[in-house]
Amino acid sequence: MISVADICFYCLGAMLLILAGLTVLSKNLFRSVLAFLGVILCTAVLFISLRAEMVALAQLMVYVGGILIFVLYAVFLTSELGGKMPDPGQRRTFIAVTASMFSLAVLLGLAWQFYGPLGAEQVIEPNIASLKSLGFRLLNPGPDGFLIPFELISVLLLAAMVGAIAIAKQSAKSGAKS
Amino acid sequence: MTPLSITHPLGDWIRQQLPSPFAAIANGLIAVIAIAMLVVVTAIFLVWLERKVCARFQARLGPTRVGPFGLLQPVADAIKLLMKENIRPRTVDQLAYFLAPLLPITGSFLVLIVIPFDHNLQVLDPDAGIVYVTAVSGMGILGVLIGGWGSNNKYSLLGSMRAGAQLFSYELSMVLCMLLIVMASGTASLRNIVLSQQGTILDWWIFKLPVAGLVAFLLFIVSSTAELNRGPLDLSEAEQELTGGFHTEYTGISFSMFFLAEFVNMFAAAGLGATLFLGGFLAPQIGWHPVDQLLAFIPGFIWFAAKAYFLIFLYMWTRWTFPRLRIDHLLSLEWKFLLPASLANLLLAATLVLFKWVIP
Amino acid sequence: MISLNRFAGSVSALLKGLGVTLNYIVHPKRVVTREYPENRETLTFPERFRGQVVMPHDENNDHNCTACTLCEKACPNGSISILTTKNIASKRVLGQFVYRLSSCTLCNLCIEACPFDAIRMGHGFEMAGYTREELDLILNKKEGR
Amino acid sequence: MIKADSKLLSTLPPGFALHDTGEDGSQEYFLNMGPQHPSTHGVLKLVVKLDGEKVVEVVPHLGFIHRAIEKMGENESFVQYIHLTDRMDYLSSHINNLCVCMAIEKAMGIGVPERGEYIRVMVSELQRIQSHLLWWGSFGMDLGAVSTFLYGFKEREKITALFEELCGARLTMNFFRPGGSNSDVPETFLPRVKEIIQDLKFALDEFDALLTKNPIIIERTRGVGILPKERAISYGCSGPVARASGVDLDVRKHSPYSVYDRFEFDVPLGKNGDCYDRYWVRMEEMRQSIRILEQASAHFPPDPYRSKEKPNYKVPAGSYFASVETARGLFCTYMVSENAMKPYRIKSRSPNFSNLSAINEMSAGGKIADLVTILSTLDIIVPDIDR
Repeated sequence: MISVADICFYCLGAMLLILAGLTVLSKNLFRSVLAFLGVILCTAVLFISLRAEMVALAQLMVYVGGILIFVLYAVFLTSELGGKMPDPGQRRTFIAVTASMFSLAVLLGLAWQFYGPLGAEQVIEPNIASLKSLGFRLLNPGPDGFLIPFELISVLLLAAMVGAIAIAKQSAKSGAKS
Repeated sequence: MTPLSITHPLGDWIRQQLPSPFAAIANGLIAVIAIAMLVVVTAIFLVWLERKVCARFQARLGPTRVGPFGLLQPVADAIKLLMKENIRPRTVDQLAYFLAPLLPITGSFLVLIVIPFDHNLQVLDPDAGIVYVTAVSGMGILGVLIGGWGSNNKYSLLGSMRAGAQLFSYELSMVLCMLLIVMASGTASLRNIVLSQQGTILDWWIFKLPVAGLVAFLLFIVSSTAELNRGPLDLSEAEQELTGGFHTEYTGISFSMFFLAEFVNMFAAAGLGATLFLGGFLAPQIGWHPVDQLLAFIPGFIWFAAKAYFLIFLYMWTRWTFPRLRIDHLLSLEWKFLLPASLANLLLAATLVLFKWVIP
Repeated sequence: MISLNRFAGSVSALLKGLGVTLNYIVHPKRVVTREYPENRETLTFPERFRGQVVMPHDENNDHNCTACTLCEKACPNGSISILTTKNIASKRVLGQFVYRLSSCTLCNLCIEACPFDAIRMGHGFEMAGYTREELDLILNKKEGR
Repeated sequence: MIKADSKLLSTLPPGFALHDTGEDGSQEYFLNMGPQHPSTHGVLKLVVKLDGEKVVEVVPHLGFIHRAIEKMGENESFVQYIHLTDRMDYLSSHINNLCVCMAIEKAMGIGVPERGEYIRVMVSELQRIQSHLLWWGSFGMDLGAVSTFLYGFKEREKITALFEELCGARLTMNFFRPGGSNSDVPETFLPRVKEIIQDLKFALDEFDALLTKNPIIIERTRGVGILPKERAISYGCSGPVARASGVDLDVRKHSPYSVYDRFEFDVPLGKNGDCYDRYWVRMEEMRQSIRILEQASAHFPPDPYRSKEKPNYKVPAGSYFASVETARGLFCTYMVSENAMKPYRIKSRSPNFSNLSAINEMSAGGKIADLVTILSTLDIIVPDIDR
């Protein structure tokens, strides 16, 4: 029997697919960013329905509050209002299709490995991604934890930031000269 | 996080009466309608309050004609705004132009869902309430950005660019201030944060952490003023420079959406400040029994409103006193002063919590 | 330490500013608003208030104008036209004192020019009209004698 | 980025065309500030070339309310011209009137009785204060502190009410006449002036607490819109704008008209010529005006207030010149008469045109918010520029 939750899930999935398609296929860069916003929101709702609220919130915070705004900035500063993007070449299309097929295969493989054949009943462990458990895992130096990768990534980000500032300063200097 | 549930006698009663999925839907609907009513009523009242308070600051009377004390003035304004022709300039990006006004109001609506108005008056109490608030408040920025760009007006574009830079940077120090409370109280759920402040007034986080609490409160007020886009930090509107900034091209109902969101956001931010620092819905207790009982007799939502409106008064007071900062000063204020200060304050608070140097 | 001093100075300056505005809100007596259409009855005007030009008439509905046209000449905007007529003694007298409020700048020059105090500045100030013709006034109630 | 509108470029007058946006892909674009903009104080249009928020170039467009007042003056009698000067710099209308009267007096050899001179000085100083009060209010509002606008107007209202009692009008006074003034001051004049002085002293302290010492104001005005002394002279700036740049130019002091030589007052001078100095100079000028008012009201001479009126104002042939210091600077009247009732040519030199001309130099390189600050501290009155 199909439950209310299932109907919701399928609707959400359909919406997600349509929006993802729009993100990729829209000729207007701004429209595709908006579609991307929809994708993020739908994914967040999916996470919530999987009882992974923390992940959903993190997704919203990072993508909507951060990345999407930067993408919007980039779009605003580079594209014309109502401007259309040129058609990608055949080579690019081919590469894109191959890459997405490959990643789909990887994802399906992973899903198969963890959950077996599609449609099998899985018991979702509640609060698998609660704030507390995530916090403990992030700050756990042991093999289960992510303290060392987390710190490594922080160092990488710091290096990237310093590098960005250095580049910006250099270009400002050369700009002043010219 | 429990799925949509009202922890209120009404919610329990509905759950008894109806089978479970319908009860959940009914409860959800009630919650949504209640929040929507709250949004509308608060916005209307705040518009009136702002006009009245600002008038008194400026040695004026403010609205007096429509209704007693001009209380119906915002209703008249709203009718006027709704009746107005919704002018759409020919060169705007239609989707962006129509979508933008909806986003900020959605954001403030979503924030109000987790604010604990009283012991049993909260739509949703996620574990990660603070994270939720920061996550959904990003919607407001998006609306401003999209609207400013979609209007195809240089003033709007300048305003939205300013807004992006400003809101993005001030979110950092605001989150750090909230993080301080999370650290001190050991929970990120807004309800539990309130409950962690039980006791006398000195148990409110503003006083409980010596110095650090007060500093965090002030930093929160400053950075939330910037987040709210209110004077003296209303750079993206900046009427005198940008003739209205991102909403230059908006009229009628779509303008009023931005307008409404601004006021509801102010209420939400003030409610958040009251929750985090001023004990939320808890009655102020001074440690002397008879008075305490009297104070505790007053329902929690009234205390909550009183605290929130105190903060709103602070917002209004600064808005109608100070001149506006310049955009580069605003950003250097954040990056050179507020952010280091809130980081240092976080460190101080961590030390205090670690050695338990809190007011008992 | 200098910067700390500066910081303290800035904060105290900001607080002083806040004090000024707070002073207004806690002293309702400082409100200066007067509500106009309601207080129309009690409105007082200084004696010299320059509203629209009027021509005082006595109890017999007579006025002092002799149609000397000094005011017409004194008016910088040509707002006054004196239309004369002849009375029974075939003397030139005032027929109509046409005053175009629409172009009048209320400069007081006509009143200064008048040697007979026939016109003066009234206290009327609600001068709006729907058409320009409404503002073409005839000040005298009857012809001169 | 939105590209510069090519139609906009074509509206620029020949010779004033801004450099086109570079073909090198630079990010510069044009912004039309005005004629309907909250901080241009009237129908002034500024065509601003911006690089992001940085101002590259500013070109003011004038003429939106040109009324050919000088040409109208050729068809009016000398006395009638006085009331036209009300409508140039409407915040200094008394002082403008005074200038025309002085030119006519010079031409016809009319003397002014002492009381008349004292009335002129006191009314001029009151006018200067009310103009500066309005400026103070709008300055605060331009910088975003809206309450100051109301405070400034609240104080100004007292002086305007006094003017209403004095001459019946609040803005377009038409009060001074050759040989004195239209009428004597009412009996209530002196007590009201004393009252106003008391109120103003209190208000100025409040203003200092609100804006003068406010760190936000200091940040936004110090070092912003610097006009060096020699540039101020070469642009022909006058009044507080020039004095803030250190140009010691005040007609009241250096070629005293009326009875200004009898009063003790200082001419405040700035050092840097930035917005803060212009702000400070105006605040200080209000205090100096209060000083003058105090001295004048202490020795207010008895009647008569006006010398005997001439039967007509037929000005002998020749050219005549008079200059006064209005709230915004040097106001001069130059008239050529052919022994007639009407001037052959009458010319008013008003301070705002010259003051505005310096705006490009002052604001280039600053932010768009600085442009607003600079425009506000220039304290322009657009009808005075266009005339």
